[in-house]
Amino acid sequence: MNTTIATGARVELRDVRIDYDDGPAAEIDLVVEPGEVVILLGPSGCGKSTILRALAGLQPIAAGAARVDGDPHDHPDTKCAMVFQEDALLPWRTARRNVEFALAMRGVLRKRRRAIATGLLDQVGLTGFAEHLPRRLSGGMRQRVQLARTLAAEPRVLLMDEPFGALDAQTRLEMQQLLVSVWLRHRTTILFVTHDVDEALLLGDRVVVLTSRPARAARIVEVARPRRPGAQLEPEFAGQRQEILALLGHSPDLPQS
Amino acid sequence: MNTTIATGARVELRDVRIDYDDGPAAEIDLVVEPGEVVILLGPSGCGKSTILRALAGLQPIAAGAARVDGDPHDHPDTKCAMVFQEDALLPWRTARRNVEFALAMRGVLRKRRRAIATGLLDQVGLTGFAEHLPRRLSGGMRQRVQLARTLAAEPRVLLMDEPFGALDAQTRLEMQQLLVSVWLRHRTTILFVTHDVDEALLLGDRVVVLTSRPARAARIVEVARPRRPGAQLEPEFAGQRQEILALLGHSPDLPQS
Amino acid sequence: AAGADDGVVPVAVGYQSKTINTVTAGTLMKELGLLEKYLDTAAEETGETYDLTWHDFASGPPLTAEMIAGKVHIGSMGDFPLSVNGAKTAEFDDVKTSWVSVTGYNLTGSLNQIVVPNSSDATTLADLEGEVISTSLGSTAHGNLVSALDAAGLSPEDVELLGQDPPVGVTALESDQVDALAQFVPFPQRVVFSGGGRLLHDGNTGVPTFHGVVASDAYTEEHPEVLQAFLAAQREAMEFLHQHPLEAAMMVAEATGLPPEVVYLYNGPNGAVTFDMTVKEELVGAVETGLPFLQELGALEQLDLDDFVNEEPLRELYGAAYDETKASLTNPSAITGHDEVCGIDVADPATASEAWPAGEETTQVAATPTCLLRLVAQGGEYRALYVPDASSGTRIFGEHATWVSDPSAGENATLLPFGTVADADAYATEHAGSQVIDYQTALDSV
Amino acid sequence: MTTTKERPTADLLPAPEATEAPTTASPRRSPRRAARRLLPAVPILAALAAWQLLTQYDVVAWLRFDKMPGPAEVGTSIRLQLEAPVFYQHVLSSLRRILTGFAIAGVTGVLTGIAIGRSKTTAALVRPLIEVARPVPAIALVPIAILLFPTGEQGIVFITAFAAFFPITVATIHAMKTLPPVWTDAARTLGANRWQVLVHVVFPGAMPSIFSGLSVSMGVAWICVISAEMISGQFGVGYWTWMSYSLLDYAGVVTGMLTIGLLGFTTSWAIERIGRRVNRWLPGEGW
Amino acid sequence: MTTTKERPTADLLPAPEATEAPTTASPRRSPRRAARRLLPAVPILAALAAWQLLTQYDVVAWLRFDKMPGPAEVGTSIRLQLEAPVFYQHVLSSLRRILTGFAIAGVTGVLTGIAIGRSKTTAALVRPLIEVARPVPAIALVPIAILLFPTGEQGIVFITAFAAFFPITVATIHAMKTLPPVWTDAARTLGANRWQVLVHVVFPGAMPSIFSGLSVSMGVAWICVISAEMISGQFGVGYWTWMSYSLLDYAGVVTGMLTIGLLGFTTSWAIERIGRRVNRWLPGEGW
Ligand SMILES: Nc1ncnc2c1ncn2[C@@H]1O[C@H](COP(=O)(O)OP(=O)(O)OP(=O)(O)O)[C@@H](O)[C@H]1O
Ligand SMILES: Nc1ncnc2c1ncn2[C@@H]1O[C@H](COP(=O)(O)OP(=O)(O)OP(=O)(O)O)[C@@H](O)[C@H]1O
Ligand SMILES: [Mg+2]
Ligand SMILES: [Mg+2]
Repeated sequence: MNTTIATGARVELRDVRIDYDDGPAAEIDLVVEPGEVVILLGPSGCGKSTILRALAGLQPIAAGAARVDGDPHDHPDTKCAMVFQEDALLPWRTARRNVEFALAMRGVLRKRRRAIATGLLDQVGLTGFAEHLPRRLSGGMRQRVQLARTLAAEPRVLLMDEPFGALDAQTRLEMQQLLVSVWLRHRTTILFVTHDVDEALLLGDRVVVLTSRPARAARIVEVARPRRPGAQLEPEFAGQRQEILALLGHSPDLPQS
Repeated sequence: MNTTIATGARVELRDVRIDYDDGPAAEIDLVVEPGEVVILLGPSGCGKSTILRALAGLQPIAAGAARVDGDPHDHPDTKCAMVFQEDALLPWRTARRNVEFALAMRGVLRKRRRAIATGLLDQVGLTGFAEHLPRRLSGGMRQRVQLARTLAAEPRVLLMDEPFGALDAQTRLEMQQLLVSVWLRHRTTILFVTHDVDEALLLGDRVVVLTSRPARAARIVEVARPRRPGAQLEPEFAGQRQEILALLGHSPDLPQS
Repeated sequence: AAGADDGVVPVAVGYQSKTINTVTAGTLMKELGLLEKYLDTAAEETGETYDLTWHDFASGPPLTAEMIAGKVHIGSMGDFPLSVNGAKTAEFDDVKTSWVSVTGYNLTGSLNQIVVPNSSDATTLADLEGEVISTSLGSTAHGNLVSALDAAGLSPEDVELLGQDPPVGVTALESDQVDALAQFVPFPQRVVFSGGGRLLHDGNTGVPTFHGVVASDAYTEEHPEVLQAFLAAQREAMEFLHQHPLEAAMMVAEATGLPPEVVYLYNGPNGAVTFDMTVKEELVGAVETGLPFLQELGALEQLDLDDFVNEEPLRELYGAAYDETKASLTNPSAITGHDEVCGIDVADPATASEAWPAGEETTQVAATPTCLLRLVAQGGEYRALYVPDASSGTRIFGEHATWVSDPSAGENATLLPFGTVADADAYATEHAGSQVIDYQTALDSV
Repeated sequence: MTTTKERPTADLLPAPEATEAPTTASPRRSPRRAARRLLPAVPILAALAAWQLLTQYDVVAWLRFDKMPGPAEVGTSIRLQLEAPVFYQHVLSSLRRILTGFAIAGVTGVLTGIAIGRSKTTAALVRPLIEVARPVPAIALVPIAILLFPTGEQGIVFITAFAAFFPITVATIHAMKTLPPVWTDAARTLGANRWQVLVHVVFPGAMPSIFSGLSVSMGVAWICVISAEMISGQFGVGYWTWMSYSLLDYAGVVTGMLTIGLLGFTTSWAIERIGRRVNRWLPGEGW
Repeated sequence: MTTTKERPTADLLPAPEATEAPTTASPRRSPRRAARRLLPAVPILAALAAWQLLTQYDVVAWLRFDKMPGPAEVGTSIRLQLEAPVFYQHVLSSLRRILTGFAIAGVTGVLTGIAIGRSKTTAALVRPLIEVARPVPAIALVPIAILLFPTGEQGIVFITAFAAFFPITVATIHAMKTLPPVWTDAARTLGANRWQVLVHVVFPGAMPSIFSGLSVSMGVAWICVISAEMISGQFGVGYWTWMSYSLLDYAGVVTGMLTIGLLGFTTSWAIERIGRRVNRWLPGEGW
């Protein structure tokens, strides 16, 4: 268990290289300050998930060093929790029990777990689905259960791999707000992968735009703070948006999607 | 094999109701003309996937009738092919062999399959990944393999369940263009689930906005044609966008996400 | 069952290599190539080709099972399995068998014996009350055990019987899981010879026991020449065994892996087994005596003995000499020669003894066990000593016997060997001044 | 095959009827389902009839049915045994042995399988031993077991456990290999330690495979208990059957086999039942 | 346990070293790996040493090692047999039987398993028969096989196939249950008919389970070939071992067991090898 529960940790990636059989997948040098929200944006298959997995301690790094709060982080622990891109729910546990799993791992007393889990599921909009097995939930619902489960872990670093990818605009907005409120409360360090530039600008302190594989930081965009709804409409914001889109390879005359 | 390869079929859902153990998941009455592109938009867990599954013949319908070209469609066949929301690749086949599978099912001669499959993978931007097993591909790459595989089937009805959900803006745009070009060539009937209103307006002839579970058509929005890049910037388009967002529960002053 | 495609006649012979009193119809016949020889002769007459196969079995019942299935045509087994064979095959016309010859017999039943672990306290059968005894159910040994128990005033219910294959029983005995082992040839003496146990009962119940040969009627009717060849081969094997007992024992031991000393104990001259092919009245009587036991066991319902016994083929082989041979009950193979140590001829089979010096291809004879001990006391290595039990006459291992020193007995008979402690005790009680001693003491005392 | 449309609703729970919607679009399913209730009886009856006919007419067509006892004979034999109290004692002995041996094998097998599947060091250390011991037929151990164990009972239980151990171990190792890594990954990033991953992820995730192993293992355990009883001559159904064979009482042999079959069926059924309960989260059977 | 970091790169292919990056962040792995090469020898040597000591000092501590032959005795016995040509004939006979029986069981088992797993009608029809027949120990079939089959050879092969059939069937049924439905769903919407789904999706998807079944089944097949040889007295390693036992030649029994163990090891290894080849798409073993 963390001694300083849910206060963001400092994350350092020092000249990290991560390899697969067929060559390097990512080469990155990045420092994330405690409580900072960093967005990873990049083409499909560039290595975003790989970076998050390495940070979570799930993927060995070939060179360099990954540190969380100064300690090398080469195996998973409670410090960093991850929302996976895939369906990572335990299929034999209901939605509620999946969330309770994270609580149990954190050492929450058994009798308190149920209430917390139900509360979290309510927050992600799954009231009434607490007792459903994952296979009886839709794709978006499963994603939200995963979100609830990861929040339940109250980690110091949140690694989120396209957590809102399968959500409709409305639900996605609610989830974003939920995330922001969690962040406001705990100042968790967040590394967030998304393909949605608006989402990136809404949530991020910095947006790291990655090249295609191997992922390298093409550009790091600082986002004006404080983030708030409607900020996207401001001119500076629009400029950053165009900048990022351009970096991602959009010719300026193409529609924003 | 189809006799009239890849010409869109007429899809009818006549007062269809689809049930799960815990009650109805969708109640829908909809006719899709041959070659029409219909978008399903709706909150997470409302029943979109369920509707597509029923149309594919994978899900029994409790009431009403689902017809493709007038024939009841209660078991899967080549008429309707589906891009699944989940990872539906066969894990023991490489990307290329997954695509070849669809070709084989369509009766394409063995010697021609390889070239076609490689061509399709090139089109979805996976040049060089043809021999990768799915577990060595990123989430977005797997989605694209699925797209290539489904296109390889040359169905008369394309059922697409959030096919571009895990793609970055640039790749997504390319895939959209690919889809449009396929549609222009074959006039396939397309039912498309997405959470992206822009995508809906870009691709759809009609956008069916669904209520939350059980999914009912809250409103059907006709989209101005011909669809073309940049159309989103036109005023009529913006109006429809606002209309749909409102239907989906957005208060107008909220940011578009 | 006797299908003869393209002039090839299958000849399937079943035998029990471990059950060494069937050697003349099995191992020895096979090793000497006798059946092949006689079949070749027959082939010249009939023009048929004979395809001979040998099938080795651990006990009688599986052999009978194969005969019922029509896969074995001629087989040899102990008296109880033989009865069961006759009764069971009689239910099917195509595989019905007849009892055509005998391999060897023992008139007192001493082919079956009961051994106990060396550590056992039991001295008589009565001591086994309530104990666990391993035997092969439905075998001759089982029947023998029941008779012996009966003689000792016990019923089968007074002990706990475990039906185990002989080797399993031996292992169980060696690891103290059973208190006694009632088995047939050669297992009891094997245990004794290896020092794993001692004899409790030498099987003498007065009921004869034997091993016999059965042949499928349908088959022999179609191919009488095969049965004739078989019987001729058996007779030649028997004669070989009579004339060269030690060589025969070595041969059998070599082929089966049994210790030659044990084989020679049973199959040697004056051995427990009398090798004689004729179907003697006593043996038919023994079968009849055993029937109620088998019926009670549920092994058979009825056996028409008159129909079962078929002496015709043997008569054809022996000719006029058959009845004379049949009537004789003496062991054609006796220990003979001159006892150098005591300086007398070896004559009385009741005392004639034998020693097998290590590394020798011949044995040394002694007129009495006492003379034998004198011989041994002179020094030299011996593989085994064979002496007749002083009470029953059954041939036993001298070095594993219980000895009684009776100074009052004749000069060459002061030391008397007994298979069981009980018999030795009984003798000592009857003869005042005599003393029960072990082999080493006996040897030292001459 | 008309089951095509049922997959999504059919699950492993005992009452699939509950999933039937009141106004069903395919009313033809209900009579079918009634027929399906009776189906299991069909093959059993057919087998009985075939047996009766084959033995009655002493059919010899490559296979030879002429010496086989017919159902009537066996029926008499069964009736006889059902009245004999000693028969029940035999059955009880066998049951006691199988349950003990199976329980031992189950616990050790699952633990060994997990250890091998999860740790390369353990795998390197233990697998060779297991691979060498596995193919040694339990029956060949009878002599050794008799020598090794103080009582015959322990020997049989040992042999049973020995034989049942391997299918369970193999199935567990197999489960370890096929477990989606994302499950353990997720648990570990949530702070689960090795032990918790084992208990909460690996173990339940492996359950379907483990139960498949238990099911096979129960079959093997029966083979061994019976063989061991036959050979080592300890009271039990196997012993009883073997004695019938020694007496060439084929009707008795068949009775014994049927008894063993019934016992085995009951134990397998129990495992299947529990397995369904434990693994009811599985996508289902058939489509 | 230091294997934690290896999962993503370690796969089932024989040369895991190739995945090592040139500038590795964890240099301590290489010596460990060398040590791991030697690990498999450790338990075998330990077992040998224990055996030697236990028999040498005739230990009797609950288990009784006083009657057991020691390694030296067994070594002599093995040397003797290796020089006897007849021993190789025994081995060949057994091998021929096992391969035939196993092949028959493999084909029929997989087909039956698929049929049961995919069709409720077949399941209802066939499962009861299978469930009743499964627990009947193959060894109990020896008497019946003798009566039924024209030759003893066929009887043994039948018994072997009979016993090996069930683990394969059970594993295949299990695979059918755990197959992710989306695979078949996808294939079917691509126009695959039942047959094509079977060949292209169900069959390859079930392969990991099937191989786990084959592996167990090979063990069971050996048990049965050996038992059947022992009982029915047909030439073969089992017969040889049993004959040694009949002669109370315990060293011979152990030699026989070791031979059987080695044969079984080789066949299992072959299956494992092929299985790895076929299923190399699996996420891997351990983590
Ligand atoms: N196999 C099932 N059994 C029972 N209920 C199910 C099953 N699959 C889905 N459901 C329920 O049906 C409803 C609709 O699910 P569906 O997957 O169609 O949603 P969706 O509109 O595709 O959502 P999303 O956008 O999140 O993918 C959900 O409430 C879900 O819980
Ligand atoms: N287990 C693996 N073995 C080998 N290569 C892999 C493996 N996993 C991913 N890769 C490769 O590494 C690269 C980066 O993959 P990664 O999953 O990190 O991409 P991503 O940026 O998350 O993409 P997406 O946005 O599509 O999820 C891809 O080219 C992929 O093919
Ligand atoms: Mg990714
Ligand atoms: Mg969906």
